[in-house]
Amino acid sequence: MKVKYFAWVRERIGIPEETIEPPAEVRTVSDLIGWLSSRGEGYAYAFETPKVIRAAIDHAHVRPDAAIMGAREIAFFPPMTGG
Amino acid sequence: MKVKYFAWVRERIGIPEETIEPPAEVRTVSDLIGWLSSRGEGYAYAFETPKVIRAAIDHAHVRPDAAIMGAREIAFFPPMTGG
Amino acid sequence: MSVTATIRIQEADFDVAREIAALTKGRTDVGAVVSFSGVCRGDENGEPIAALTLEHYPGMAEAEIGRHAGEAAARWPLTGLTVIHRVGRIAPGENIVLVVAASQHRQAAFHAAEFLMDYLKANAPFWKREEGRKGANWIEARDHDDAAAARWTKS
Amino acid sequence: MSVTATIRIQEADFDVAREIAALTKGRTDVGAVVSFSGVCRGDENGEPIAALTLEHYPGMAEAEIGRHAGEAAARWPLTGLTVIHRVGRIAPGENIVLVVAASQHRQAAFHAAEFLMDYLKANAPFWKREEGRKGANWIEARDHDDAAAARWTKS
Repeated sequence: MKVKYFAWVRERIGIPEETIEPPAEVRTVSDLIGWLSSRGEGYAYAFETPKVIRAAIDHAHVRPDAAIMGAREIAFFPPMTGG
Repeated sequence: MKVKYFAWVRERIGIPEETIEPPAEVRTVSDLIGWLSSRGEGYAYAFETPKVIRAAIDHAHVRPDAAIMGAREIAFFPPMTGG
Repeated sequence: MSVTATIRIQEADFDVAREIAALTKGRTDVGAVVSFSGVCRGDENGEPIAALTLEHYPGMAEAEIGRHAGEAAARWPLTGLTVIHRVGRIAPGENIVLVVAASQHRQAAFHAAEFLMDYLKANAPFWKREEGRKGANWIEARDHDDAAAARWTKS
Repeated sequence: MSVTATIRIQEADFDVAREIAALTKGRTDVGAVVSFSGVCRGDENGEPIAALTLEHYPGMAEAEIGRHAGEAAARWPLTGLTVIHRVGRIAPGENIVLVVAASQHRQAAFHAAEFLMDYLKANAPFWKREEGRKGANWIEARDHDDAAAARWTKS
């Protein structure tokens, strides 16, 4: 699946998007944050306070307990500040 | 004192304004409506339903029981429909 | 109240963009601008109309709008406020009234503009006459305009 | 929902007057038009800023605004609705966002515009970075924006 990062999550990880293949036991958005955090310093820094991280699956906001199975695109970003 | 009429109050009375000298016992806006109504058919028609008539003394909305003493200009008109 | 409201009653049309620009141009303290334009519709209670004619009470109209503008400026932190009300004959599709409220914050701008429109509808001395198929008729006031104005009263 | 919302995300500035005209020109069924312009202020939390840079999530931003526009059109009787959000570098005094809501009735236009702005602030995937004296910083979300959006939730 494709993962995208925005704003300071993108800056901390250092890349805007990548394709990942997490193991089968990574079932939810929250699991995925934990798994990504273990991939390196930038990831750990980006996800150091998981409760402020917002996530979207296929362009729709989701909660941390949302299942990721079947997702084509998952995005992580800080709280939004548009408008 | 000067009296002004607007919208259908003006049309029914037939003039936009006039100067009047009501007797001393005409103390309130309500009294004045009664006194004016007795001045002719047009006045009686304009004020036939006193509760829908709005009044202003010197450019400020007033209630029927407002005293008219000292007023320079009293206006009578229907409920407003601007905006 | 540090803001000076611009209030105009005129026969001529107005230009929304120019009025917005007048409250924002050359400034960097304005974060939100809300404009309300009231437009003449081609029907009234389902009946087609050819035009409206707006009558007003000169002197009182300016005073009444000025009082409400002052109250809006006292209740919300505004950086600018403009109210323009047209009078005379107005055809369907033409502008009738404009309120522009500017502020640092969006909610102040929204609330001030809505408050002013509610008060104008219920309290400003203007009267609309419609030219319809059956001749000219004065438009009747609607109770819900009084109710809309009353909801801003502090209890 | 009979109204089709116009939604644009663009680097270029917008013209409020042109967007209002697009919802009213040649029509006689529109009685009220509310526009909200969000403008870049020259300070953020009391500190001067040189500019903002707006990042967005292409695809999701359009989808999210479209969902909210559809909800507004379902909740209020609108005759037209336009949302434009700029991205890229924006200097103080420049426009950031525009919402225009048109309706037969003023309260529908006011409510729809305010609802959309509240939802955009809290839910649309845009992020602002400020260029200040101490370098570039991402602006933090404010809790009261979430609260403003939440008040529209039907209970």
